[in-house]
Amino acid sequence: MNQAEKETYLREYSILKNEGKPFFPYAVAKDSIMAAIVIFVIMFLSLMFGAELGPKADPTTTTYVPRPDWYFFFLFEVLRVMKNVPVFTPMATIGVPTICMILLFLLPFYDRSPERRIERRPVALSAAIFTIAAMAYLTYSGANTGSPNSVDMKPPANLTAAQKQTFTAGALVVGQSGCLACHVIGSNGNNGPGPPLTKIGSKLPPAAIASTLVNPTAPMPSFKSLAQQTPQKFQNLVGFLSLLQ
Amino acid sequence: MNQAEKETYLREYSILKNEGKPFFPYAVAKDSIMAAIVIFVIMFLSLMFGAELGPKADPTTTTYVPRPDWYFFFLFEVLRVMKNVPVFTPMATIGVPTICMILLFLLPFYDRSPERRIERRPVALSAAIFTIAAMAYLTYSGANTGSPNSVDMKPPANLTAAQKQTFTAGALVVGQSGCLACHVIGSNGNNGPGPPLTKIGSKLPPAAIASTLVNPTAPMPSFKSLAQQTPQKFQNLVGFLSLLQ
Amino acid sequence: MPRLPAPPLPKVLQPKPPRPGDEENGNVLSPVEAGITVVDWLDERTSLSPGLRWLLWRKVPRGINWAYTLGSATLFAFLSQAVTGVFLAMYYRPDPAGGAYESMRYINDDVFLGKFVHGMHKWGASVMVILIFLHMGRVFLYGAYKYPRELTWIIGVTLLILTLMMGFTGYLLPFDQKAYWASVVGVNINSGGPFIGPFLSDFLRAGPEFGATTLSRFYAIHMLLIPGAIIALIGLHLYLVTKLGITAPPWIKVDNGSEPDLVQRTEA
Amino acid sequence: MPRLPAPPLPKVLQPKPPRPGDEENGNVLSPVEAGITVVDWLDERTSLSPGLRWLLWRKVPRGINWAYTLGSATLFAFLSQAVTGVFLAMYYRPDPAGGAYESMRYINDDVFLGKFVHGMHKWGASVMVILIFLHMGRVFLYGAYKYPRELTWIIGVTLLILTLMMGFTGYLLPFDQKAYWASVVGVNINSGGPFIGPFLSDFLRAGPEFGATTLSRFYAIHMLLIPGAIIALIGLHLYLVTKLGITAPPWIKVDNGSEPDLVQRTEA
Repeated sequence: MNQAEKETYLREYSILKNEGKPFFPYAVAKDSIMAAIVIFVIMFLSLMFGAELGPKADPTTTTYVPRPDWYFFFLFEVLRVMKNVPVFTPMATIGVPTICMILLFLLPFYDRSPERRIERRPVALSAAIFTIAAMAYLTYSGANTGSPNSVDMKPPANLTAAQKQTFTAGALVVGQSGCLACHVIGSNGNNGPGPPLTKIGSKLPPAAIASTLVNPTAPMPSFKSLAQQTPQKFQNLVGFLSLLQ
Repeated sequence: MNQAEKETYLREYSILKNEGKPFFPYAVAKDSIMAAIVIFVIMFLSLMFGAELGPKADPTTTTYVPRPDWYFFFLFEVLRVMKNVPVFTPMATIGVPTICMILLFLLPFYDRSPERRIERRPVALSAAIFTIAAMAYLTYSGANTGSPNSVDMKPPANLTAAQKQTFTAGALVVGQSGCLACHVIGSNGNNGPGPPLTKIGSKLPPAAIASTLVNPTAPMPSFKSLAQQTPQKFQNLVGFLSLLQ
Repeated sequence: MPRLPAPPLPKVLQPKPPRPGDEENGNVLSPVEAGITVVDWLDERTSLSPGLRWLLWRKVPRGINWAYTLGSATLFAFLSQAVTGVFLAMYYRPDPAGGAYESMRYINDDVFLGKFVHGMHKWGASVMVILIFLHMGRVFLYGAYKYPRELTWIIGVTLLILTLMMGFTGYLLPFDQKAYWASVVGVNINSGGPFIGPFLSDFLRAGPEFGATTLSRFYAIHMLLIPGAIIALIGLHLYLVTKLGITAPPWIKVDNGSEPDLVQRTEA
Repeated sequence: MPRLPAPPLPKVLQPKPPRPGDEENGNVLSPVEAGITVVDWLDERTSLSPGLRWLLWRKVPRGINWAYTLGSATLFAFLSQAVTGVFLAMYYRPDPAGGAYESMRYINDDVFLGKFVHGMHKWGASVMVILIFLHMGRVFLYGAYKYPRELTWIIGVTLLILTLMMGFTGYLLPFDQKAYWASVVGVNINSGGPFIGPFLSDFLRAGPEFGATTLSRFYAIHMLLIPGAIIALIGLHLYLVTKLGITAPPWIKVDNGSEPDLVQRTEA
């Protein structure tokens, strides 16, 4: 909008405003009715669906499928899809939502035409339809996916009881650490950019696994702080990986 | 202040204000210096005196002397003094602070003279000096008093172990329930308006004590809710009282 | 008329009651008159009347419809969340070792109307998110984010993000399985973010792992930091909405050339 | 001069850059100019400049002294309490069964600067109470509560009571012996009060006895209810102080009859 368009808008708006009704009581009445509807809908939802608590949180399980509130489904789904394309993985997680947010923030700065009628703004209209359709699709498909974090594996039968315990505990650490974002373990995780770990125990001795975890190659994060702060967890992680044969 | 006095004040004030300096930067500079002093004093106090924690709270003791923060000492002391005068007891606790607060709230409504110089307001000046002196004295003497709540009695030597336990537990309930505000037990509590309880066990059987607690005469609060919600406590209370012989 | 009313309360203490005995009820105010006196007294000190008049009797442009109530509906949903949230805070203990889940159970099972209020807070969050999206949709379709309301839009987007952060931090607090694992995953996703991602995750978890302090952290963010920011930004958003005026629907046009319209306008 | 500046950010995207190539650095703004442009842009939308000017360049009457800084010092102590309080809330667990005392121990012993911030919060409360009393003393001695500042005084007294309530509810939270017994006694004293006394006590204790929920109740009151009320009332107090002006010291008088003073005044 250039200077003339701005002044035209302000002049026309002030005429339209002068022709309007006072905020009180006309707009206030509508707002009050809407507020009553909102509170009734909330009360109705509360009475209909209540607020059931699930079982108490248990950090020692990984079988539980994480479910965010429905309005985060689309976000989870974006991340899941992005992670499956190795090129995008490094910027997958917060990168895409950050870019979307910045686009949303800057909307008034790159959409600067004076036109406000949606039927004469084809780009804006198609962007809106595309966004709504994409979010609806992502929310729907996000509602039907599994956990990006659980390692769904049973310990092999030939292990001792202590080894089985290490296996279960280590699988938990793997799940929590997000290893599956870049590695495949059995039927879990993404194939890339990291190498598959399904049989890593037969390729590397435990000491080599541990040193790789502490000093990894570039895109992989270091587990040094884990090794220093909770050595037990780190040992379980190494133990689990060396049991993958 | 009548209408003329109000208008005189407003006119003189507007002249004084016009003669003054702008808020920024003159007043802001002073305020900033004061803010820096405040934060330095707070930091200094923190570094000097720290924030020591006492032993962890233990609801099963009554030997601990309750100590509020110093700025409540005067309030505690008022209550203690008031309680020792039986006539004032019913209105002792919140009554006096409430009246003081109401007096403070309504100050601009009963002090309506236009005079603002303190040396020409003898009533206000003496009230101020009296209030400061009274609060300083009450804070000082409040800092040196014992707990209004603890029953400082040893179980008599001729009791069984179970009776001694009841005695101790019941003394705790008595302390917590504030019985000492109206009753004397041994050397504890106020003599009145309730009767002394030092030898109540030899005057009333336990059942009569229990029924008096549930259905007391007028100014005493009923312990019905205690009997219903935590019967164990109520029984300890009755047991303790019937052991006072 | 600069009528300066006497202070309302201590009538008895007034030094000179005007014309005593002259009129029978000269000193007695009817309730309505007393109300007016109190309002006058307050207004003499606060000068709030012009501000309130500006706020209430300002014009809204012609043609506004029900879609314009979505903003105030969002505000109302937020107020409902604030009230129900304070109610829940009266009972909630953010202790993972056995306080959080149990206190929510206590609210659900034992507190009078507890489950109802808990449900209102839970579903109120969804209603608020839906209302925000609908409000944003209305603003987008009407082009209401354009000059001169760019700043209002930016503050609105910030409010959207803060509301989603409320949803995220609030989701952990009941501390059931669903809440715990969703938050573990959510924080892990965060830690993969660029630049501040890892620091933000450590801040949220109060350390490199979910621990005893994590729940206090989420709770403090959920009930202190974000609500404070939201209230401040809502204030700014409303100020701008009032200052700049509510947009007219884009299809309502001023007929610049037509004489009858101009005449009509001067009549109105 | 109604110079309407271009939006600051996407310079590259502007459709028609004015006179390209005409001047070598015609498009490049110096940092100072860019700052002015941003301020202009914001001011065009918010119209905040007149308000800020009114706030900052308003006159304060002549003769004001250091005693006039006590009010803003109290405000600053409150801000310090708010910041340190949020810091403590990041770690605190209001669970009497083993969270509250332990989390305070953790803050004192393990958190970086934890004991220092805890000490600042603890001693800041005392400093704030002292400053409030000093501020009240100044207002009383100067007669500053009189017309037209009666409402400011009433709000100030309310703020004093709310601050004392903050002290009372905050005292329990570390949950050591001293805190526990002082609060038991305090709530018992409350329950002896007239009319609302027993109800207030039951509300504070979340029941007839100190129990698992009592600490949550004190915590919610300490960090949500009272701070919210304090912030709202501080806003009102400051508005009235700004609106009605800061009182002049009572010994400063206008010499009504003296000509030289009048001349001097017109000169100033």
